[in-house]
Amino acid sequence: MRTKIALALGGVLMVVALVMVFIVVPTEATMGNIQRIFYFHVPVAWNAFFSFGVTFGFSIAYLKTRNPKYDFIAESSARIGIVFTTLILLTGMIWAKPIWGVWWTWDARLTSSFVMWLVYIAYFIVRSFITEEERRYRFGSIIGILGFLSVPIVAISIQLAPTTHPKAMIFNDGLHGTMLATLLISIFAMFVVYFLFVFLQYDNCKDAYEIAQLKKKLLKESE
Amino acid sequence: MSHVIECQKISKRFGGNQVLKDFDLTVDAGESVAILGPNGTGKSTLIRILASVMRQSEGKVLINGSEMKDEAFALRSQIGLLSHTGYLYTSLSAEENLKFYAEMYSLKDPEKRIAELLEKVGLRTRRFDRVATFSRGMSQRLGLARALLHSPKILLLDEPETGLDQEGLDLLWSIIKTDDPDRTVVFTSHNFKSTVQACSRLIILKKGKIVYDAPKGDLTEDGLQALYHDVTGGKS
Amino acid sequence: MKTFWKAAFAIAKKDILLELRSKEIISSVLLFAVLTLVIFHFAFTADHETMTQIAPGMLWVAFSFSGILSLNRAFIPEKEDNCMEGLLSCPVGREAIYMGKCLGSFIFMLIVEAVVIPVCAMLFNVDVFNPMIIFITLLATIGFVSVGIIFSALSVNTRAREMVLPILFLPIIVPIIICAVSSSSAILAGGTFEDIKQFLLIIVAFDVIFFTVPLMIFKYVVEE
Amino acid sequence: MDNLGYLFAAYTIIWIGLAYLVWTAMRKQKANRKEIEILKEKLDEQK
Repeated sequence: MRTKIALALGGVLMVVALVMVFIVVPTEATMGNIQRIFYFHVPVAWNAFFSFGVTFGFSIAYLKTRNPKYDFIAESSARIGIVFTTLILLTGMIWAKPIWGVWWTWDARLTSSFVMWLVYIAYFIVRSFITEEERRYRFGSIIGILGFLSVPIVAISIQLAPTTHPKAMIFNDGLHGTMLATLLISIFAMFVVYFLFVFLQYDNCKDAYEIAQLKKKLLKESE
Repeated sequence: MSHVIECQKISKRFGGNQVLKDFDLTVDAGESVAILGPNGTGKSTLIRILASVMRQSEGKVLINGSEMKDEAFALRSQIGLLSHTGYLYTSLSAEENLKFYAEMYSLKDPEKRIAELLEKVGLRTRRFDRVATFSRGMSQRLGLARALLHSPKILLLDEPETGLDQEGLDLLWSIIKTDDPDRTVVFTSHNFKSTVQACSRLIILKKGKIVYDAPKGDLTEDGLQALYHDVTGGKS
Repeated sequence: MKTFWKAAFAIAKKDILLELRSKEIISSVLLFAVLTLVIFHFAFTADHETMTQIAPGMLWVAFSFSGILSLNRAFIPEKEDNCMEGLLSCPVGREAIYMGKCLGSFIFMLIVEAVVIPVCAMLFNVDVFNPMIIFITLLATIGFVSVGIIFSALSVNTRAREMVLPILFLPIIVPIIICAVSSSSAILAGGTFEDIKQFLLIIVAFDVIFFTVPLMIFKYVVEE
Repeated sequence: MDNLGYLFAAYTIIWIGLAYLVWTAMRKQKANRKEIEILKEKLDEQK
């Protein structure tokens, strides 16, 4: 039932955000229309970080309590986290093309997202290697914890590294009026989409777990 | 005086499947408890939980009255563990293995204890040979020496007979008996002959539950075989 | 506290003894590191000027990949002779096992670095063999090994374990590589301690975080 | 592609990406529910 509400709310908010971005908010002076990607690029980035933070928290909870439910949440949150990060990279590249004429710039923010993406791709690949459930949840949590701790340090060290492209992607946050409003609405829209997905994916994980149990029971019964 | 070993409502889940469910057990000093049962009923899991190598999902394990969780260090120096493998590094020599574990158990005078144990398990001549060159019987006896290194009050054995012939197994049991006759021993096994000789109390498990628990009395090997089959429905 | 260090040294000593006996890690890893330098030479037939610029990067590529080879072997003795349960049943904290393994691998990495840095200095006559760069390398190796050991313990229990360690380890070790390479380059270009202070700070922060956190969660990796 | 083209591309990617994500999750949920029903029936038959 809650997924229905979240679906509706998410849909409405997304539409409102789109209307705001395309029609209401004035085009930014220096970068022109392309700057409008900003209003989705930043929310997606923040939501990605938030979803990996949730994974971090519930990974610790799983290690402490060994309750599979916590790992379901951690995994579901990481799953949409990876999708958000992929969206950051894609939109980042699309934004870079017109401005710098290249698809990829080693801009500090983009590169940090890319490394974060690599960490969590490894999170899922290693999880897929482990067939035994309990161990998969436990090792997944270990990676979820250490992976998340690496994100800030990676961001800082990339910022400092002289080789990367100095120009900041987004102008400083001198936002005002409708620009700020649009940003906040789209952040909230993304937030709702995040919860919508985690609710759904959590059920999927729980059902998959139950299916595995039922199959085991069937096997035992038939022996 | 509290029991040497006490399990209160021990449960263990691996992901989905429940290996042990509300398992209770008390063992007193000097007892030699045999735990039999078909494969997969949680015998090895129980031994590992008692040795604190594995954590129980629920329930309490009390060794000499104190809980493993709080007193892990003190209790582990009371417990010796021997499994199918002897926990030995095959590319190290017998002496190097025992020296390493002596340091891990922070023994006061390791030299004397190692010499004494190697003598006892009949491996004095093979002291400097690599464990890789040992026969199955010899490495199992060395594993026993490792388990007895810190002269533990409790000895846990998990199917020690794996890979041993009957003669090797009898030798193993005679060493255990002579080393410290009133040490508490808890062991799992599939070998009825040595079980009957070695145990003072018999427990049979089925699907993680105790279905038989009584002193050995005058049970013979065949008696045990018959008892085992009708209690567990024939699967050994 | 004393038993912690006693056990850790005992494990490190055992690992070194095992390694001296089989010489698996040292011979192959050392050769691999030097081979990486040779490959770099053929890949970048560059003049001396650019060579000094890429020397730190080359060093750390050699250290990273040879480090992964060495760290992949860290828990093999426990896995193949299945002695891990033996260690877990000793009256020793799981943290001491982690510490012991870190010490062992740290020493192996030092041996590799002690050979590769002078060889690199000689082959490419780049002044990498100076105290400052050695200090940076040591500092970075601490973080490198601390992360490597916990992922090695994790990967040894998974399928395709040779693959698991690199894909987990390399993204997370990016800060160490960036800071170690940047500070080494700065030193090579005549910089002083002042210029590289900020990089060293990050390396130290990384070492602290990625030693204490794995130390605390190591028991969840090894205990069923 | 002029700027607007890029802008349009970026938004479609975000929209389609998230919509596809949610859609597959919901489809998976239905499939799981059905499979659980089937397994439960099989189990009951056997008892």
